[in-house]
Amino acid sequence: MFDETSTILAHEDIGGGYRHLVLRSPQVASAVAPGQFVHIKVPSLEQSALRRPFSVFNAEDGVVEVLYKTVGRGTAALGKSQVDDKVQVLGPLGRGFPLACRGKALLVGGGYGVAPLYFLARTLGAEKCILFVGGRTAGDLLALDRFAALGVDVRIATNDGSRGVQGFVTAPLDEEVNRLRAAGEEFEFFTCGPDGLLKAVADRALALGAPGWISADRHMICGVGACYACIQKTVRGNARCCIDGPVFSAKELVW
Amino acid sequence: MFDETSTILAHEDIGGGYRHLVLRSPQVASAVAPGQFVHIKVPSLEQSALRRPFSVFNAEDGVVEVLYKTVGRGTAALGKSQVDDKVQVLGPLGRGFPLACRGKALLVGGGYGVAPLYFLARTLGAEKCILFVGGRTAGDLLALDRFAALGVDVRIATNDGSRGVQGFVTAPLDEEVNRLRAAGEEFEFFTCGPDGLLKAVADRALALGAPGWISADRHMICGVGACYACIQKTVRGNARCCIDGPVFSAKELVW
Amino acid sequence: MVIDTRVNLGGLEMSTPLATASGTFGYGTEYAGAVDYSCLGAITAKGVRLDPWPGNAMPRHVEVPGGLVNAIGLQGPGIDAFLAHHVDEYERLFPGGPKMIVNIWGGTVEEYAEVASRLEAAGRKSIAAIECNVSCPNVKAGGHTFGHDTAVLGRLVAGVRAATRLPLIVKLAPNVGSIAPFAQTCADNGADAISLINTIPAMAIDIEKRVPVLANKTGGLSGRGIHPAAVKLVYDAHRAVKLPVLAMGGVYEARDAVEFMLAGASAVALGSAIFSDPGVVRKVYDGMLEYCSRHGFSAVSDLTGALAD
Amino acid sequence: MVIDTRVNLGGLEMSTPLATASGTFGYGTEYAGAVDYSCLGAITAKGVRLDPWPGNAMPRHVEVPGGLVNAIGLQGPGIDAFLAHHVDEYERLFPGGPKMIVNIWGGTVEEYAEVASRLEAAGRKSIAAIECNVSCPNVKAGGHTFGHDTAVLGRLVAGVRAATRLPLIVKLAPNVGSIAPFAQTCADNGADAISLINTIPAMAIDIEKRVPVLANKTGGLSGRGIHPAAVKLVYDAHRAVKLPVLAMGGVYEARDAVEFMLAGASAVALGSAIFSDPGVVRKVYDGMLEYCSRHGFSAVSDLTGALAD
Ligand SMILES: Cc1cc2nc3c(=O)[nH]c(=O)nc-3n(C[C@H](O)[C@H](O)[C@H](O)COP(=O)(O)OP(=O)(O)OC[C@H]3O[C@@H](n4cnc5c(N)ncnc54)[C@H](O)[C@@H]3O)c2cc1C
Ligand SMILES: Cc1cc2nc3c(=O)[nH]c(=O)nc-3n(C[C@H](O)[C@H](O)[C@H](O)COP(=O)(O)OP(=O)(O)OC[C@H]3O[C@@H](n4cnc5c(N)ncnc54)[C@H](O)[C@@H]3O)c2cc1C
Ligand SMILES: Cc1cc2nc3c(=O)[nH]c(=O)nc-3n(C[C@H](O)[C@H](O)[C@H](O)COP(=O)(O)O)c2cc1C
Ligand SMILES: Cc1cc2nc3c(=O)[nH]c(=O)nc-3n(C[C@H](O)[C@H](O)[C@H](O)COP(=O)(O)O)c2cc1C
Ligand code: FES
Ligand code: FES
Repeated sequence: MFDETSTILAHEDIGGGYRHLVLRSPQVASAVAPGQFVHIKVPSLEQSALRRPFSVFNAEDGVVEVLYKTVGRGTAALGKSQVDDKVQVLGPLGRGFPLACRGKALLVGGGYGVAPLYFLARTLGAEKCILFVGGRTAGDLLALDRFAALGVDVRIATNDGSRGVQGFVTAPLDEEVNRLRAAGEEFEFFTCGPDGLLKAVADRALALGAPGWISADRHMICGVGACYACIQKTVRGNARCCIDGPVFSAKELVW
Repeated sequence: MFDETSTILAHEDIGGGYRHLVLRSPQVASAVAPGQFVHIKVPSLEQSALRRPFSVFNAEDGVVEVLYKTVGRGTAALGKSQVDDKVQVLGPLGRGFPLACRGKALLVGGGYGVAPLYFLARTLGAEKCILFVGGRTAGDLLALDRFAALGVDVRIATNDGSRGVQGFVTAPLDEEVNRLRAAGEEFEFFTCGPDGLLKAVADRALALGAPGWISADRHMICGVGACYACIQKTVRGNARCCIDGPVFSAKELVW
Repeated sequence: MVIDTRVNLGGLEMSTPLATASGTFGYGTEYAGAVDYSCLGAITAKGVRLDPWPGNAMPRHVEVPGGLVNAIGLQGPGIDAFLAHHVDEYERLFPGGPKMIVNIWGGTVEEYAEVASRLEAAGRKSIAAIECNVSCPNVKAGGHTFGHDTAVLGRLVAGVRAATRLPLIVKLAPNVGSIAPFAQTCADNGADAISLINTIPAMAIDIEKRVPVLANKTGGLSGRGIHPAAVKLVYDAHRAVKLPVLAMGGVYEARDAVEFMLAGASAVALGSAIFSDPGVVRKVYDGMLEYCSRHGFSAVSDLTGALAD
Repeated sequence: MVIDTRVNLGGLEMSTPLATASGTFGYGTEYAGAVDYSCLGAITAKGVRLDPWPGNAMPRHVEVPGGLVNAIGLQGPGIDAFLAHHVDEYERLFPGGPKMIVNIWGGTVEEYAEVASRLEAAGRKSIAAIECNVSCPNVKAGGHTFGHDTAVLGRLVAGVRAATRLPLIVKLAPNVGSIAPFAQTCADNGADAISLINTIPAMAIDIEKRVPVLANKTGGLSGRGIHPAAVKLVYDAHRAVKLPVLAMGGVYEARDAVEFMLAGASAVALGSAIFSDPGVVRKVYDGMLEYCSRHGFSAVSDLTGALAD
């Protein structure tokens, strides 16, 4: 774990209320694994403000990328930082996804939940992965170009049908699962996104007896396991999302 | 009194740690008199930060000017505001200088203390005024060009002799006082600056039986007379610098 | 939707739920021009006692992160000058203006009672309620001990109660283990309302000079940073007794005032925030109304204690 | 000038005057890599009790202006797992590292005493002192009442004192009318030091949902905004009793730590500031040394109570 003084290399509004933040953070970049996150001190917030946790979207060549949605005062303030500004980045933090997968890796993401899945796909290898991504409308779908460039097979569902099939992302997911089962192929689930989606994926993993890797968001104070603020209930009791997670096995989770 | 949303028209570093702030504040500008002050909400400080009081250096045509020295976190933060930024300006506040003067007006200033004296000179008429201004070194002398443009007779003293006579400003002041007394001319003192200077001028006013108008700085909370934080001892008891002053008669003050 | 903004604070009828906090708003006239008085249901005058009082030596305040620490020390002109000068001027400037709550203090129960009865006897139109300060941390001989001993507090409240029929609000100290017994004591002895919170005892040291910043050495913390502590005390008091609560402490935005109402306040006072921004009075008022319409409250008073569970 | 950074906190020899505050630094290992441990004279472990304790439901914290309100509720593994797992790991990662102060709590005097005697009996190298938490606002059955009644506090301190010879620090509640009687009770019953302050009871309400933000409804306020209140309590305690004080509450800069020392602290703990910036430990340490050299103090311990008058 490093608390690295990082420099903003790029910081762009990518539409839909999302921004793409690119940081020069060589220490964090070389140590981070898919599913891990960083805890960022937002420069313009007051000294006592807590840090904000974000999944690592990509890490390569000393550079860490984050995709984030502006939802409150911290992300709004972060959005005002500019190229060349310095940002304290604490990381890598948490337990990420397993980096081996038996059979197909079914990546299921919603919103900024696709961020860690991109880094995962790059690590597992595009050919092993299918990304299932959902959103209300086409504008909610993030980083499709990056997944495409990797060569990942992408299946899209939008509530309004503006892109991909109309409806929930579980529809194309279930279709693929049925296909794989019919073909006798193995698969694992990897998911990050809103709680409803996580639950839907976890239920399928349990029902099908397939491994399910669920990345959960919990409000955090320290991000390193020191404060016990970020509790996720598990079969073994109260776990800390920041250090025992954020990725949990579907079998461990208690909803 | 107005709490006017004002626009910064100019904001320049004028050397020696001083800045010249020019605000479009039509309401305050048209109501303010020399010796009064404004209470400024520094934009980049946190919401709960107190305002900072500054004398009005000049007010004309809807514009209020301030000369200020960077001494702490408020003035440092104010220094970062830029042209076109909005600033809340509460004013005009306090009791200023009397606007009539029997005989010569001897204006005695040090540091940013010359600020209200400029506005005063413009109002009394340059021909009635002599400005005595002191500082450690030439760089501490502010707004001499403005006084010159008004046509005010300026007498300078610096501790290091880098401009004007070497020594304290009381030397040229005493010289002029002696000349005026010898000539049987009347005069009044008007002063603003460090406490030592104020005291020196007040002592002379009392000793000579001449009116002395002393502008005192006291740390303030409200600036409007509501909180009783800014006490100046007077012969009538505890007075509020912000509303009973900042200008007091030398005869009232208890040091 | 037209929202009914009236609230009743233990017999004090306020046209809006907003007041100003004692000591932050002088005698009600000083902010004329900068504060929108039409948003105020009441103003609270600075602490008044029987005789003139010089207050503490300077410096009397220091800015700290999240607020300020003050030790003004209750400087005031005494009850006679207050009535003759300050109340006169207030009534002249704001003839139909917000009602005045007079904050009072003294060294003995008798002094408090005397001030209260003189206030009632004066029969002034603007004077509508008495706020009994039993909790100023800045005067050693003053109210401090009254606020930390329920027996002493009970005698004080009973004594003032006997001296006046004006609505009687008791302003309690925040630095107590539990507010309930103090609130109960107020109720038991005839108070009409309580107000919470006074400043929290605090201190700042000038590390370069190695002396306390304030001449009085210690003072009281007010402002933004104390708000969460104040909400807790208001919540506890509201659940402990039936008395209405006038809440104050770090209100800088409408949401802070709404929070106080939901925690159980019947009215909310603005204090230190006015120093930074006199416009806050209007902003908080507008924001509260906006909140009420958005959440379907047709009367601001319905917010009191309106937590969902 | 070489500055002697050692301080003695009631028998606990610390190599520097800085510690971490309980509950903000886990069991001492979690911040490895981000905090400079060489600047710390001690770390304080999260509250330990006899049996495992689940803590409160989520949410357990909320950010507020100037700090945060938490109601973690003292989740912990119980003394056995603490010794077997957490102390082991700490000693493995930091064999010669800062000494460990173990913060303890319980529901009864007997429970506190049992934890204390088990800690001593364990004979672990790192465990150098016990901090008795009598003031956590988040556990109803827990220490809360101990901290607000001198008679009960006295029995608790005496009970724990009888159970251990380790330096015994008692962590007092900030929300009291006067700290002196509580500090005196600690002294009278054999405590070696006191620590001040625990969090201030506080609350935040989600006005959109109209529910308390925290599952526990109320919590404790920590962080920048509480510092001036903490300085006052440390100052009062230092003047009231001879016991050394471990000061904490809103230290974010070296000047805050120096202020605590001048007010009378023998050592200073960093808490919430570490959450925002783990580098604060190094910055505060460096700044304290810089202050000492600039002001001619050859030992940091000379700062304790060194006000000019
Ligand atoms: C492990 C992890 C990974 C995350 N990855 C991403 C990501 O890649 N992209 C992204 O856009 N967001 C991500 N989030 C959510 C992100 O942390 C929040 O959106 C952000 O903290 C909101 O801050 P704010 O000040 O704008 O919101 P506010 O609501 O003003 O924040 C108030 C407080 O709540 C916390 N908070 C608010 N929403 C969340 C949330 N959903 N999760 C955790 N804490 C929250 C804040 O950190 C802050 O302490 C992640 C969260 C976690 C726990
Ligand atoms: C009536 C009046 C007129 C003034 N006119 C001018 C002027 O024309 N130009 C100018 O440069 N300065 C003037 N000052 C002083 C100016 O207000 C302070 O320099 C300024 O407030 C310092 O703020 P800071 O945050 O930078 O300093 P800090 O020391 O960080 O401020 C801390 C606190 O102390 C107060 N404070 C610090 N120094 C002073 C001071 N000398 N007087 C009053 N309060 C102080 C601040 O307002 C703030 O509340 C005037 C002061 C008064 C009372
Ligand atoms: C400068 C100042 C003076 C005060 N004087 C009094 C007073 O005379 N009587 C009183 O009961 N409270 C007094 N108070 C306390 C306030 O009325 C209020 O309870 C406290 O400041 C908390 O509210 P706030 O955080 O909104 O300022 C004073 C507060 C300040 C800041
Ligand atoms: C998340 C959190 C958990 C805490 N847990 C404990 C605890 O277990 N035992 C205890 O005595 N104090 C606990 N405290 C109080 C701190 O030790 C400290 O007294 C308080 O936070 C004030 O210091 P600060 O403002 O520097 O954080 C906790 C504080 C926080 C913020
Ligand atoms: S955020 Fe502190 S333990 Fe997870
Ligand atoms: S600053 Fe408030 S009375 Fe002068």
